[in-house]
Amino acid sequence: MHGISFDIAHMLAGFLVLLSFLMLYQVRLLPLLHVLAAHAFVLALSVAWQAYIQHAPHLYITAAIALVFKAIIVPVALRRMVFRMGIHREIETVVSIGLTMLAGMALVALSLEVMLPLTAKAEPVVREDIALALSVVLIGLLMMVTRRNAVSQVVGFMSLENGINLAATGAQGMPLVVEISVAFSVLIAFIVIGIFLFRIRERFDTVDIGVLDEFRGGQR
Amino acid sequence: MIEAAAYCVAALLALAALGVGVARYGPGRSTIYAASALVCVALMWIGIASLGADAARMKLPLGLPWIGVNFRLDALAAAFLALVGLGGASASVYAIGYGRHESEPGRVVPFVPAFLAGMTLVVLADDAFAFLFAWELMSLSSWALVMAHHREEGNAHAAYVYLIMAVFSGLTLLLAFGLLAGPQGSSPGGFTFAAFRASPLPPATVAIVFVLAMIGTGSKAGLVPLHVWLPLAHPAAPSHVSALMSGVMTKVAIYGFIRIVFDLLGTPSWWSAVVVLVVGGVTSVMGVLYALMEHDLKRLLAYHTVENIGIIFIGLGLAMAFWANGLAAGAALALTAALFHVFNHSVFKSLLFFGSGAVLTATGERDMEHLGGLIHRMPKTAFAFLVGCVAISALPPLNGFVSEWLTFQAIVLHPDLPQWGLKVAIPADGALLALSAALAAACFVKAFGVSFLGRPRTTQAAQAREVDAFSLASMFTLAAICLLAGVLPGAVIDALAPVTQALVGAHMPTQMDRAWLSIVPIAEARSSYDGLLIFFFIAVSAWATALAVHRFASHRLRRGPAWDCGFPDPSPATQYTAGSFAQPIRRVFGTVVFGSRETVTMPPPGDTAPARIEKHIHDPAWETFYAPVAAAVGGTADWMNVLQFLTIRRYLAFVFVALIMLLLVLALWQ
Amino acid sequence: MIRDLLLPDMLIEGVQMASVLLLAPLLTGLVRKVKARLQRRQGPPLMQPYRDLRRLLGKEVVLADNASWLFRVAPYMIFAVTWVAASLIPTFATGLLFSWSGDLIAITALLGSARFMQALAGMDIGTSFGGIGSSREVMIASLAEPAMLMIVLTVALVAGSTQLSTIAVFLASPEAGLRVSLALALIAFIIVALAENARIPVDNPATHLELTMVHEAMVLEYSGRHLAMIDLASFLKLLLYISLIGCLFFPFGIAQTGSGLQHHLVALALWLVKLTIGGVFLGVFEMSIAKMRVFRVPNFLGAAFMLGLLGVLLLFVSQGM
Amino acid sequence: MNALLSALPPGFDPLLGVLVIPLVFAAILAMLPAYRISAGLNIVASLGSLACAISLLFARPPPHEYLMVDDFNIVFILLNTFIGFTTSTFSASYIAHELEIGRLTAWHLRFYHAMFQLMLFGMNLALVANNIGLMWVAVELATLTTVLMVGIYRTHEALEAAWKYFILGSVGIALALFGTILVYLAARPVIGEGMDAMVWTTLVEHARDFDPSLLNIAFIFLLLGYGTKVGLAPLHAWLPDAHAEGPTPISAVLSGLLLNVALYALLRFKILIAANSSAIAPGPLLIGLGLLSLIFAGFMLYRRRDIKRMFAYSSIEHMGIIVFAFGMAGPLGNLAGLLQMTMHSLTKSAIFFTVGHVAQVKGTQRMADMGGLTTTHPLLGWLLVAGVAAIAGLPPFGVFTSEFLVVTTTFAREPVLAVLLIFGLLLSFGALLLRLTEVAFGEVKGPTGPVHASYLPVIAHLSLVLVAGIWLPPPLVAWFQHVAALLG
Repeated sequence: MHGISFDIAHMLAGFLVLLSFLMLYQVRLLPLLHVLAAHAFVLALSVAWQAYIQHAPHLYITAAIALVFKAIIVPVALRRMVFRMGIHREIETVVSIGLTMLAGMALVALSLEVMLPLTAKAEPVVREDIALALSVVLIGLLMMVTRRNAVSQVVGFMSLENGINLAATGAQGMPLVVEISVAFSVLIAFIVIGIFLFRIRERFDTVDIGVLDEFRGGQR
Repeated sequence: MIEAAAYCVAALLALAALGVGVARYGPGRSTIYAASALVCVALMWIGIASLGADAARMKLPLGLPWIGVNFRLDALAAAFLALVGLGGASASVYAIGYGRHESEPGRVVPFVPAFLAGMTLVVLADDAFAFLFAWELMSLSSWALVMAHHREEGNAHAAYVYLIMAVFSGLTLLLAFGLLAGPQGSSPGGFTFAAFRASPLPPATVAIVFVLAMIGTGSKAGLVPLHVWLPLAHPAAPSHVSALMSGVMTKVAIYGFIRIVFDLLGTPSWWSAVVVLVVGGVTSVMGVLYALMEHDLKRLLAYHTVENIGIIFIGLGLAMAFWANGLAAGAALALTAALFHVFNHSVFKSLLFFGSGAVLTATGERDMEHLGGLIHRMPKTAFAFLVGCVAISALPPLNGFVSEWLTFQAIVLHPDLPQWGLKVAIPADGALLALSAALAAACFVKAFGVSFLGRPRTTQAAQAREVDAFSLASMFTLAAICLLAGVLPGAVIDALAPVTQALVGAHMPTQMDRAWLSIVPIAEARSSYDGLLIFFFIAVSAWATALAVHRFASHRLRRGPAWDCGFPDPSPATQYTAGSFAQPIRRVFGTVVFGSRETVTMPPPGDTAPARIEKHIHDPAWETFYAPVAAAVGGTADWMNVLQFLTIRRYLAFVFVALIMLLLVLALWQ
Repeated sequence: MIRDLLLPDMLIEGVQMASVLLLAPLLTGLVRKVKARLQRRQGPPLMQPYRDLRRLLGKEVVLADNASWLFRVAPYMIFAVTWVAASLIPTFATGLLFSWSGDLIAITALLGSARFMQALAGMDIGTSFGGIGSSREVMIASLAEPAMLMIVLTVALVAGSTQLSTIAVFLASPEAGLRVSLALALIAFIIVALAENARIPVDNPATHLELTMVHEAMVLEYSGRHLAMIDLASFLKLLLYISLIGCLFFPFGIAQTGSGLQHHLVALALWLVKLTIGGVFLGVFEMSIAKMRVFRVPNFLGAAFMLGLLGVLLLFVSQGM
Repeated sequence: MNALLSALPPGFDPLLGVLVIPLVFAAILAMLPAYRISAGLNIVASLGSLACAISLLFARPPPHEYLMVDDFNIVFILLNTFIGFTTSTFSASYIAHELEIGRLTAWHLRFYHAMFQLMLFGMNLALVANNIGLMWVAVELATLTTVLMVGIYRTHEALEAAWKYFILGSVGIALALFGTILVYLAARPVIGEGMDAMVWTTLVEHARDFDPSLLNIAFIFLLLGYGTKVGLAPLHAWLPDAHAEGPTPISAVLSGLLLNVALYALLRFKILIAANSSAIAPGPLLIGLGLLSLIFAGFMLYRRRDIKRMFAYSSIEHMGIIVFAFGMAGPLGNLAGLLQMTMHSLTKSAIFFTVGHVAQVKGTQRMADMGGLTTTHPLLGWLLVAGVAAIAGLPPFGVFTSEFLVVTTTFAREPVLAVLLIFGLLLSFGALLLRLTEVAFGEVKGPTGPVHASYLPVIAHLSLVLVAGIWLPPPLVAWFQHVAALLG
């Protein structure tokens, strides 16, 4: 189990990080959704590759879920939402793009630094894989923190989930339990998000959380 | 004996529980109070009977299993047990009558026995857990009592400050006990006082424990600047509770101090004596100066409690100073003086609070500016109150003088001490003690003169009625004790001998077998005092003179209007008020200590409007220590309150930053 | 200390108690006479105070309508307490029969009791002048008493006792010597004595201006026998203080326990001389100084307080730390 | 008791009972339209779970791949089912009133009851899970159901609170999952691939051989992930709002149970990390977060105007103390933490029960509109006073005992930390007392109508806390001490 197969896995994981950076770079919603789709697609590829090299056919299901659900359904749904609400023209970041990118770099550096002292017991594969997955997770979180619009926050959250998926599938022989739970939870998470977005839209005519905050009131 | 005391506590707790049910009914209330009076008498008797006996122990399988609840009745505990019993009994008897006028009996009756039980338990406790449990129970139940008249303005604030300070003291003591217990706390018997005594501590630890004990018990006892709750809480509580809080609870706090510093920590270092002396001296003078600025009768009394606590701490500091230098006789003398004053203050302060309660019942007023002339309407209360005033002013032949005299005798012994710090601190304390005694006399001239003498300033005062027999009985009993302890101080000193013997390993010479019942602290040539003879001489010569004058000179008497230099004014408003009475002293001391100012607004010439004088007083303790803390907490709370109203994104940012920080910590740690 | 009740002891005690009582008005008369002569007046005769007392005792009492029992009891109490205090002082002989029943601190406190009663009595009628008097009296006392106790402390530390007899014996003995502390204490004591006896510059016993009164304002409402008792008490108090000065600072010639009758007689004579000198000094002093404003009195007494404290602290310097 | 157990049908497993009963009843309740019956059934189901939990004390099944019961989690299970039961009885009277005033509809109630049981199921599952994956799933299930319950009133504030809870919770979920995966990765080289590497009992056996660096990172993620659920500052943001805007029984459950469940998960992993000597010491991290929560909550308490939100902050404070105690570790520290947790759960849920009724009487949660409660509603008012006294750590209540242990053991070892600790305690006490004074005493404010309260749960909880303050049964303490030893 060495050589080219792992190189390909790494390449895919690295690509995922790259796409995460691309997400950070995108300031408009629609391209962001495209990148999200690409992100999920690469994840699906990666999972499928893992399924292949680990001879773990159940991972194909995960790959399929990633492909169908995350790469197609969700981006499409979000795209519709964006159009319906007429917010496809703009997306404001809180922190400037340059700074965000810099922060992203720092996060990648941090995750590598944290993973470096892994002892020889753990395979180097794991070390690098997890470092990349950690980067994706952290960048996803950064995305959530630096964007004000709910749609882009959802995007951030999903890229975070993708990172976790990457880690989970990279872990050899991780029992099915986790796989299903990941998919399951993402599903539920998304459904509930949907419910909430719906309700919130119904009441507030927007999904901008900033507007939500106006209802804080002073009575606490 | 100790079992009996435990049963008494159980009985008090049962009375508290019963009180919840019967507080609504007048006879029920009286029964509860009467029963608690009986239990307290039993406690007093137990205390007195076990003064000379060996320490008795008892362990109940309650609390934490590896500690249990340990009780111990040694001489010190017995002395304070007697004190709690005496205070509790007098307050309970007083309350039988006073409680009839209670507007919120349901908020008072159940808590009084609980409060008494709490105080008894503190005295009996022999492990840190039981001690603190009882300590906080005492605070909590008295808090409820302070809160009883919660709708009156200021009471809620008073109760608030009170409980905060009480919990502060509890937590400070918690730290002290934590240090005393060390890491062996989980071993069986880890938190018992016996274990504390057995394990010697390094000097630095002892120093910290001492400071913590000083703060912890001092804030309960009312050391300046930790005294702020006293003048707030005492007026707010019903008067019998004020008496208990002031007369007994502050003494229980002093018990805590003695227990920790004298018993658990062992021989002190001389600098700790200096600390106690300085704090005690400052407290005594500050307390009385505060009192002089007051015209609320109960607040005035509360400030005098602060003063007397200071005097007691001076005595304790002296005892520590002598003990630290191995002068057991001096230590015994000073400790006896302190304990004697504890007893005295308990008695006369209860008496005075009862008196102020009687005035409150009769007139509905605590403000002295609205009183006056009560000696005519309430002669018995006035007499009892006068006895209390003379006693607290440390005037012979009553008891207050004896304990301050003993303290002075200890001060005179101080050249035997080698340390320069003590040589300077003790005479200075002597000066402060003298100053506070003189000021106290001035203050009680004011208190008695303005409230009871002169002409009534309001109709309430003019229509006051003498209070009921129970209240009077309680007051007169205490007044009698004031006199008895004043003329027979030897009995009290001898009773305290086992306590000092147990704590500092020496006791004052036996006094009661001396001829003429005089007291001699060290040696005849040095000093002696005979309250009985002095009292006898004064009484006989006054009586004989009066008799002789009436018999041989003249006994004719004519009533007429007051002369007043020919300008008698019918309005009682022209009398001296409490504010005007204290004005000279306010000018002498107040401008420095309280930054007091007076502004006089005169009407323009020709205008008949009255001129107005306004006085402004700052409370240095509050403004130096408490206001900044309150402002800091409030400011920080305001500043942090923004965190309640952030956007979800910002909250996520917190999570994110926390994650990054922890990862950075990890990276650095590796 | 407590011997068998011996006749000589009882006799000495009796002489002491009677003599202080009998001599007190004379001393005041002397002071008044000295002052009058210095003012180039004839002045009242030396015996005038006795006549005044007799006259007052014979008169009926006019009591204000709202006077309470306290007002009537106070004069006797004040007198009795002062007399007891005076009889505890070894004026001419130490080891009086009952001198051990109260030491210097107790004497100070007894005088405090007298003042307490007097200040209360001043407030009883509810007039403004009574209030003024009481208020100022306690203000003065609140400084004078601590100063007095500092003096007591100084003396007690020197003599190793607070018992007057012991102190007098010690200070009369050659080992006492001359000390700076004692000199400071003496100055402080004189200041305190002036204040306590309502003398110029603190108070003016002869004033008729109500607003400047302290002691007199308190007793304004008294008349007849009550006033007589109060006057007698203040005479006694003056004697007491002068005797104290004699006993503490000039104890030479004082008769010791067990010494013979003629020694006692000599001591008695010496005491009379001391009293006379004290009275003359007082008269001269009062004539040579003006009364202070009330609010300068605290500084005056504060000085006494500080001198007393300084005396105590200097003791350690002289004894070595 | 054994006789009773033998009377049960053979093959009945109380461990399964704890799980199956809530699950089955959740399904039944979801279908039942009649709210009175369903409220009753809710109680019955909770009682059933409680009975099963109690029987677990006597007959404990051996651990297997998915489920297990040991000395440690049985404490939590008992507490959980007990408070679940009392809350369900409180809920019956509370919900009736909500229905009366039209705040909830019958449909809502169906949903509510079903969710209630589902939530209990989730929490019980999290507690008995022997598999870190399963535990994670269960915690998430419990979270999601509570999210739905918090939003049930559908007011702006409720939705906002639910949304906040949901977003922050989801992030927490994700972080915890990442941590769980890392634990698996650390375990795999030692234990081998597959399910075994996620089974708790196996993991803890081999923990000392795991790669410490992986464990470190895993612990940080788990700490933040589950710490979000515990409500530690600065991860707490969801907690006050979720408590304040949801129905009061849910607030009680959140404070009394859900926080404990998350804490339980955290402690499990703490044991794991502690077993590996070269991994980072979890103590300082816990102590730091605990103190931060305590002091932070102390300051936040001062400016609260909503009574439920205030007690939510008090929960943050207490979670801070508990985590601090576990961070101090040692026999006394852990014992104190366990005691504090138990006492806090009982007391805080009792407080929420009373607060729920108070809010119903006054028709508001604003404390400024309440006042003089002890005058108008003596029993309710004094129960609130007792509850606050208990939560503030005053005797004769049990929190005093645990705080006694925490402070003394800390001061003996780390004096500076103890000073910070008592600073925090005093700070939060000051704030709580200030508001209590305002609400329970003083002039009467707001409506004074009669209250149809179910006092029984409140009294039951407070009596337990009271008894614990006076007397802790030696077997209980021995058991807690044993658990404390397990915690290291």
